[in-house]
Amino acid sequence: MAQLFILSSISLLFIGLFGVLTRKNIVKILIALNIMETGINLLLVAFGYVENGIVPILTSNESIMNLTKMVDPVPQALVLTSIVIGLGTTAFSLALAIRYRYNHNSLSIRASEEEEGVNI
Amino acid sequence: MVEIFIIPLVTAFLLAIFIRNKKVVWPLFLISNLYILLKLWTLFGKWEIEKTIYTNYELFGAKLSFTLSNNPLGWYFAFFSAVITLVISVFSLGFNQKTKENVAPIWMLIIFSNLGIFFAADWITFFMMWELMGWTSFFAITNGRDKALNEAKYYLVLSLLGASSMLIGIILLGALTGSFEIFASAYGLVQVFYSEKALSIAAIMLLLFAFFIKSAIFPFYMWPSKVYAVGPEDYITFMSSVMIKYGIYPIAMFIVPVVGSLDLPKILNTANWIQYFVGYLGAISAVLGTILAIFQTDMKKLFAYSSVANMGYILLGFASMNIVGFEGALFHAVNHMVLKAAIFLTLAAVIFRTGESEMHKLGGLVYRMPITFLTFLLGIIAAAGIPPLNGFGSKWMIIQALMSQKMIIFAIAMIFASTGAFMYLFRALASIFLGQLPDRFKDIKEVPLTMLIPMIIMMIGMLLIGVVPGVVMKPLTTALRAVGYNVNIASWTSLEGALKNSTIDLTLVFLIFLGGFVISAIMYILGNKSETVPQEDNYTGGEYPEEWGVNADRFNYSYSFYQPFKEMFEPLLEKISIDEFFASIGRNFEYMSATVQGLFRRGEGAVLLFSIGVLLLILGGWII
Amino acid sequence: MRDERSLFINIVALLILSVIGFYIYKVSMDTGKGIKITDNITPQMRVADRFMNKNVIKEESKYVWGGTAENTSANIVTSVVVDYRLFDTTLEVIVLFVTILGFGFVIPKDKRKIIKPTTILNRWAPILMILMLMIGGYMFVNGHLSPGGGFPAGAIISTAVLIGVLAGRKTLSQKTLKIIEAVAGISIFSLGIASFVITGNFFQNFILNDRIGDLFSAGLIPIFYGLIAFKVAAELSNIYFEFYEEC
Amino acid sequence: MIEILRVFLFGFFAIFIGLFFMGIGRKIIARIQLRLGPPFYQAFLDVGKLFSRKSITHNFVMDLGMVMSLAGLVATMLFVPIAGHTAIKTSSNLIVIMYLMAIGYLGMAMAVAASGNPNATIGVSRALTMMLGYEVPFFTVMLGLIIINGTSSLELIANSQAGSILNWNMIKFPLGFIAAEIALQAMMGEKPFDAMIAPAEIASGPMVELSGKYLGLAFLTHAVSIFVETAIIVNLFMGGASNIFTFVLKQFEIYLITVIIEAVFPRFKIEQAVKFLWTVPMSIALLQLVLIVF
Amino acid sequence: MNSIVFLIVIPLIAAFLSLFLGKNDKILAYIVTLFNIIFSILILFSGKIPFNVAIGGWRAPYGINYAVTDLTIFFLVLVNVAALLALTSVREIMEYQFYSFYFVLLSSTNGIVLTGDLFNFFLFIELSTFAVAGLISYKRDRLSTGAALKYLILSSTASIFSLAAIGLIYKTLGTLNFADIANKVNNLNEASLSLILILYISSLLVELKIFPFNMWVVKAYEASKTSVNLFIHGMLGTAGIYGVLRILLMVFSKETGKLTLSGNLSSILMLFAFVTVIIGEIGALTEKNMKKILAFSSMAQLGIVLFGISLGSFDALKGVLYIVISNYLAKFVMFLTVNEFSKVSGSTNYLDMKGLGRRYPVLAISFTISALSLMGIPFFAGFWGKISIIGNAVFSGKLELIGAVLILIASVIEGVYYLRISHTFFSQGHEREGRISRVYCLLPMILALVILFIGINPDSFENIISILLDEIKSPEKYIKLILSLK
Repeated sequence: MAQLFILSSISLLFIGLFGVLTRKNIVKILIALNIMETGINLLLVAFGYVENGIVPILTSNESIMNLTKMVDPVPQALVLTSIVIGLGTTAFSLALAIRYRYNHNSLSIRASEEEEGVNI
Repeated sequence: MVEIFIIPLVTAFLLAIFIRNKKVVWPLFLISNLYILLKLWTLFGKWEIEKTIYTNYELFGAKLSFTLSNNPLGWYFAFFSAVITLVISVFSLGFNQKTKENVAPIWMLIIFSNLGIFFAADWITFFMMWELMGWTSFFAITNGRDKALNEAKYYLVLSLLGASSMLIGIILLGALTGSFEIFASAYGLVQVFYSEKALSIAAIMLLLFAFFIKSAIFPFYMWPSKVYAVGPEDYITFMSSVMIKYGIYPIAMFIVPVVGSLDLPKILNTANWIQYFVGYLGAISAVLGTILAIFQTDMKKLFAYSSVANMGYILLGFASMNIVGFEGALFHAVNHMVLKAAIFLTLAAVIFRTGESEMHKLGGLVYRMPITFLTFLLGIIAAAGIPPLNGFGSKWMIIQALMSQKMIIFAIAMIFASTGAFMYLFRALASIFLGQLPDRFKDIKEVPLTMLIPMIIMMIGMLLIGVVPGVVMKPLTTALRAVGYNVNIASWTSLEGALKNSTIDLTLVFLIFLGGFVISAIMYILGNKSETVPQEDNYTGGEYPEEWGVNADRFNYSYSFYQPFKEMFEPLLEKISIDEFFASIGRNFEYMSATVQGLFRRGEGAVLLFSIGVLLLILGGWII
Repeated sequence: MRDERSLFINIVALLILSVIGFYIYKVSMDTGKGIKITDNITPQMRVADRFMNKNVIKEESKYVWGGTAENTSANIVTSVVVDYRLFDTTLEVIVLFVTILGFGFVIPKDKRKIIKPTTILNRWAPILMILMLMIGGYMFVNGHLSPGGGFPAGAIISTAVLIGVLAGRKTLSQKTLKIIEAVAGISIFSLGIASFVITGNFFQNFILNDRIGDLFSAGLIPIFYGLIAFKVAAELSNIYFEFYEEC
Repeated sequence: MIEILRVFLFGFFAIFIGLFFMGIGRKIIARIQLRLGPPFYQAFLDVGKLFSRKSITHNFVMDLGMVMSLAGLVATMLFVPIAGHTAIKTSSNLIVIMYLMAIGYLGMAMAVAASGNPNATIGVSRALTMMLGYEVPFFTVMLGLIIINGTSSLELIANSQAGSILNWNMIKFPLGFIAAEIALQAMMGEKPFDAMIAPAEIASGPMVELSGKYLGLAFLTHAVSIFVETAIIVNLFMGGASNIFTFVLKQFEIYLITVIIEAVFPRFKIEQAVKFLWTVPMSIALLQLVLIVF
Repeated sequence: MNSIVFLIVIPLIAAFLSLFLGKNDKILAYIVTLFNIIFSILILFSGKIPFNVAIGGWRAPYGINYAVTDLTIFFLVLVNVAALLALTSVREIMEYQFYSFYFVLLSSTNGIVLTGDLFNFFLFIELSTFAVAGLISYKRDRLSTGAALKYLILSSTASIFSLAAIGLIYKTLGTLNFADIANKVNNLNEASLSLILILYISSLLVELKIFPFNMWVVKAYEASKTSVNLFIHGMLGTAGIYGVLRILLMVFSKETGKLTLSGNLSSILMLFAFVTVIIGEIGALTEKNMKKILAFSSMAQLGIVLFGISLGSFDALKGVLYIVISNYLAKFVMFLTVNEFSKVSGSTNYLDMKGLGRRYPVLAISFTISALSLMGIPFFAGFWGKISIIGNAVFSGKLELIGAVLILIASVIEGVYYLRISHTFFSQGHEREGRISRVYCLLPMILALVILFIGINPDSFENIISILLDEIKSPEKYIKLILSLK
């Protein structure tokens, strides 16, 4: 199971990275970034996964006996944080993108360079 | 010892504060220089004086310390440079009445580094002073004027490159010999030379590179012509006479003893390859400097190339690795100081009065500025190395040494250069002072007294050293003896050659010349009286054809003075255009700069480059 | 591929990705000594073991259901988030604060067209809002016992506010939101300072001797979660109001 | 006191011999060109005439320069050993001689440049260029002799050739002699190398503005220079001489060669001249030098 | 000493308060910054260094800990002083967001220096990223929006990389604590460690402005206000250098205190370093905009820093610290000077600043002194760094030698463009309207004098550096300090 998680998360990461690398539209880049973030979150959770594990929540006396079956709680805590960071990044970047659209009348990342006359 | 370093610093600070007040600045500058000279006078013979500052700063496991010591050779250079500086500072008093900018504080810093270079006992101190001199010169050359910027930049680049190479050289030296002290590292280098041959040679070459840059030796011969053409004239005088010797001093101090004590295989039984390397560069500088000087139209550029040629002579003297050549080179260093200072002072005086430095626009100034003319005349006679004046003795010694070492090509180069020197020197004389006086300079006067006095002093100096070489040779031999060379001077007036029966008595030469002069004067007096007529009377029939648009100003015939000669050398010079090479480097850098700026202006590509960085890291980590 | 540059970039990107992929494959196939990234490492070999056994301070201590432990939250993830690594969580709140602040700062304030809400939405909005607020409240109150906690709770509460905004019911002013946000934020740190004053350690849980599994257990954790929930809710609502303001 | 007397004696002797040579030279050229030619004492007459005439000057530099030019050559002359004698006991150093000679040319150039005449300036510029041309091969020849003898004293070099004619450097180093002879031709400003005077082209170049005693001084300078240059060659290659008559005879032989060449050759352009001097005599001299040193 | 947390908490509380104070934010900013400076100096002189603080009482590998060692306190003081110095360049009235971002940046840079936990470190870096992005976009014009967006996208990508590295470290070593990682890193597989390091270093290098990772730098500097430039340079830059020193030399190092990366990773780092130096200097060569010039130049200086670090010798590290302090002081002087001059001349093009040096010689001379220090000219602080780094590079190997030569060439280029600017200041210019108050000339002058003082008397700084080097030389002390705390 864990391999599957890791493989899928790595593929998500690669898809996201490819998007970030090749897209010109800022919104598409941000979407790609979000895909990457999803991938990394999945990856972190997969790192803490235990085969046939249970949730790390104590519900009764038995669950204290089953501590070894529980999945690792720390990656989940990290993921909780990284989700929020992802949210923040997305929100801020989108606001910047809106401002960018407002300033340049375009969402292409080449918009800024075209008016400065960069040619390389 | 310490006060001659503190005084310039304090003065520089004071000068910077009073920079706007010319009435304070230049006298203060003069007084400070006078003090330094007097102090240096008292230091003669006290070779044991030393001052060390210890630090906790560790380099290669040893704590650094900075030592200044009154070493004899350094004293020799420092003293004569102080004399010249004093004379120039008297000149500056009058010269700077009109100028807007003020170079004095920076100049004082350079004087500080000047003393530091000559008195440094370890490489780190030497390097610090060397670098100080580099960047301060930049500001002194530009002196706040935009037209001087490009030339000053050129100088700065060379100077920083030299300092960089010197830094690596010093580090190599320190690591090889375990000491940064100049003498200790020289001994150490001789010890380790055979076991660490490649590194030792690299260290010597790197140091030489720096010294050659400062002394405008062949591949770097361009900067004097560029810099002297634009710098403030009084400062340029200092630069051309004193600062260009900075490369000479360490060569005499370090390279010559080290190479001299090495037992390297000789080529054709004459000299080892380092000698030939140094000598060829010197010979090329001498010849190339001469040829280029012949073609200049700007008088400051002309004498800049003349300096290059003279540096070539000095280097040839070192290359001979012969005690006479060595002495001759050191003697020539001081001679060149004196005569170049004299010449540049007259040029400064001319520019002061006319504001013109293109020679073909001048002419006939002898009728308005006779003392300046006389100084210039003596200066060029000295520069040409003609006997009764001071350039001769040292040149003669160098040629003697080269001949005794059978370095035939160098000797021929030297003769070529000094014969060529007649060409350019006479050209300068004829174009600036002789010929016709242009109409617009009809009303100019001789320069004021403050500027005349230094010139007269320089005249006396040149004649004195020329007739009584002991004035310089005595201190030089004393200094060299103190360092450990077995040299002596027979009398105040004679010079010892390297060949058999070749002692010459310069006073006698002077007297013989005087005899010849008397004979000649008798013949002159015997002749009938002569009548003075205006110049134009003879060949123009007394009038200018105005309707052809020709007037006295347009009648000056010294623009392409050596046109046939130039045509002979043009193809050769085009082929070895070092200037073009440097310029193309500069253009390439500018192109690269635009590319990099474009890269950073782009909107996209940031993440791409990031990924490429990751890729490189991966590839780096992969190749285990 | 509209232009050559894009084609080039695509090829380069593919190249980079394939090299990275191959590198990861190679590393995972590595047979060298030491711990490898593919090794099967259980939580017991990590610091998480102590978190799950709740014996970070005293190694031998054992705990039982309904008893007390050094950290009495039944949800171990919550105990990691809000107790063991509480500082991370507060920083995360600050991240949200900064980004929302930046959001409000850079977004251009131009006029937008208002679409009048339908009657259905207008009517049903309060009911939905109350339901959502209840769910949100439940989530952060039970954050130490069951999945959930401050962040989801805040998100849900802010959704309630969003519905209010959509329905044209301006329930809160932006100023109020700001105050809530700041007060919640400051309170988190005030609690930290209080614990510093009381116990000498920053962010130390100074309410002890609770029983595991109780609603009122886990000391400061529910309080922190509540504050976080309010703060997150206020911040997220701020985004909606950024748009709403311009109507 | 006796030294001063010797100086005067030597000086005037040189002037006399030089003028004498000049006169004979003109006669010989005339004969070669199938003319009658002036009498051999014509040079003395010319000088006398010039000094007695009123002359024109433009300024003091001209006066100074002309005096300096004669002074320089006379001073040079005083260093050259004549049949083993010098005016004053010195080491008669070759390099001192070469450099002292330059002061004469410098004085002359200064004087004529001060006149402001373009022709004179062109002449001077050519003269200086020519100087660069001949000094280099001449010095190369000298260098060989200096190195083989280990001294730069002209006297010692002359003494080392004492004895039979086979000891003469002329015989021992024929290539060097040829090179020096060609350089001498240029040094004297004789025919193939007289671009600086070129009467038809630049109106006698440097001499164009000279008149009266100035021209007379120039004549004397030329005379002394002929004397000095031939004397140097005699000392270098023909072993000096034991008495003064033989010495002058040897000098005359050298001068004769020069004059004969002068009589039959046309004129080089200045750059041709320099190129020629730097190729033919220079390579001969270098070859000689290589043979000597290695 | 648990109160060390206040260095982070007080600015954060101030960030919340700044929402309401309006124009009084400036006073609050000064109060908080002064508090941070005084507090860090008090800690410096408390005599309790080194010590370790466990947040919430959870001991080291389990909770989050803040460790205060000599290295930490040195950078702590640098960061906080930088904050104060940068604040002095804020003259006009700013919107409250500016101050909120500033407070967050202050707290996060303090946190970067203090923290002993990898994930906490990551969070602080993220926090500073957002704060800086906000500050860059403060002008909200075309340029600044693009710059902020570029920076944000780049650093988000980098943060994903570093998060992956953190995940891998947790998966393999089971811990996030610096000391614990340093303790266990020798157990790690070679290949796995290099994967982790590649992922982590690439994100660190973004903050360190190393070449292929630094596309954000120039635009960000150009687009933002001078005070923001100073924040980025003095606070974020300094903290970033600390991070690199700590993580590369003391956490992921297999040998004591040396940069021992597997394979040719350190060679590649060195390659990056000197390519950065060259790129930075060449980029600045023909540039006219002062801010861009300074951006390129600080890039190059950080390249030298990385070069020194990657040499793996303590002598070179000493040089690095000299370079750090010289760059730190010099860039302040330069930015402040440019700030004043650009206000008078009305543009940041240095050609428009002609002749200002004659009217305000103190500023222009200070600028020149800093430029010379950056070039590594003797008598200025940078020289001691340069000679140490070059001296160690010459004998380390071929690549190092090439790097040393390139760095020297780069410093020549630096000399050309900096002294050209200085010359422009001193050349003849026309009269202008604006005036600069003498008070504003004071700060650059003092900083320039400090540069001069260190340059002339390296002893003054050498003692501090030897203490710092001692700490870097023995990371086991750090490990012991943190892990043995109950």
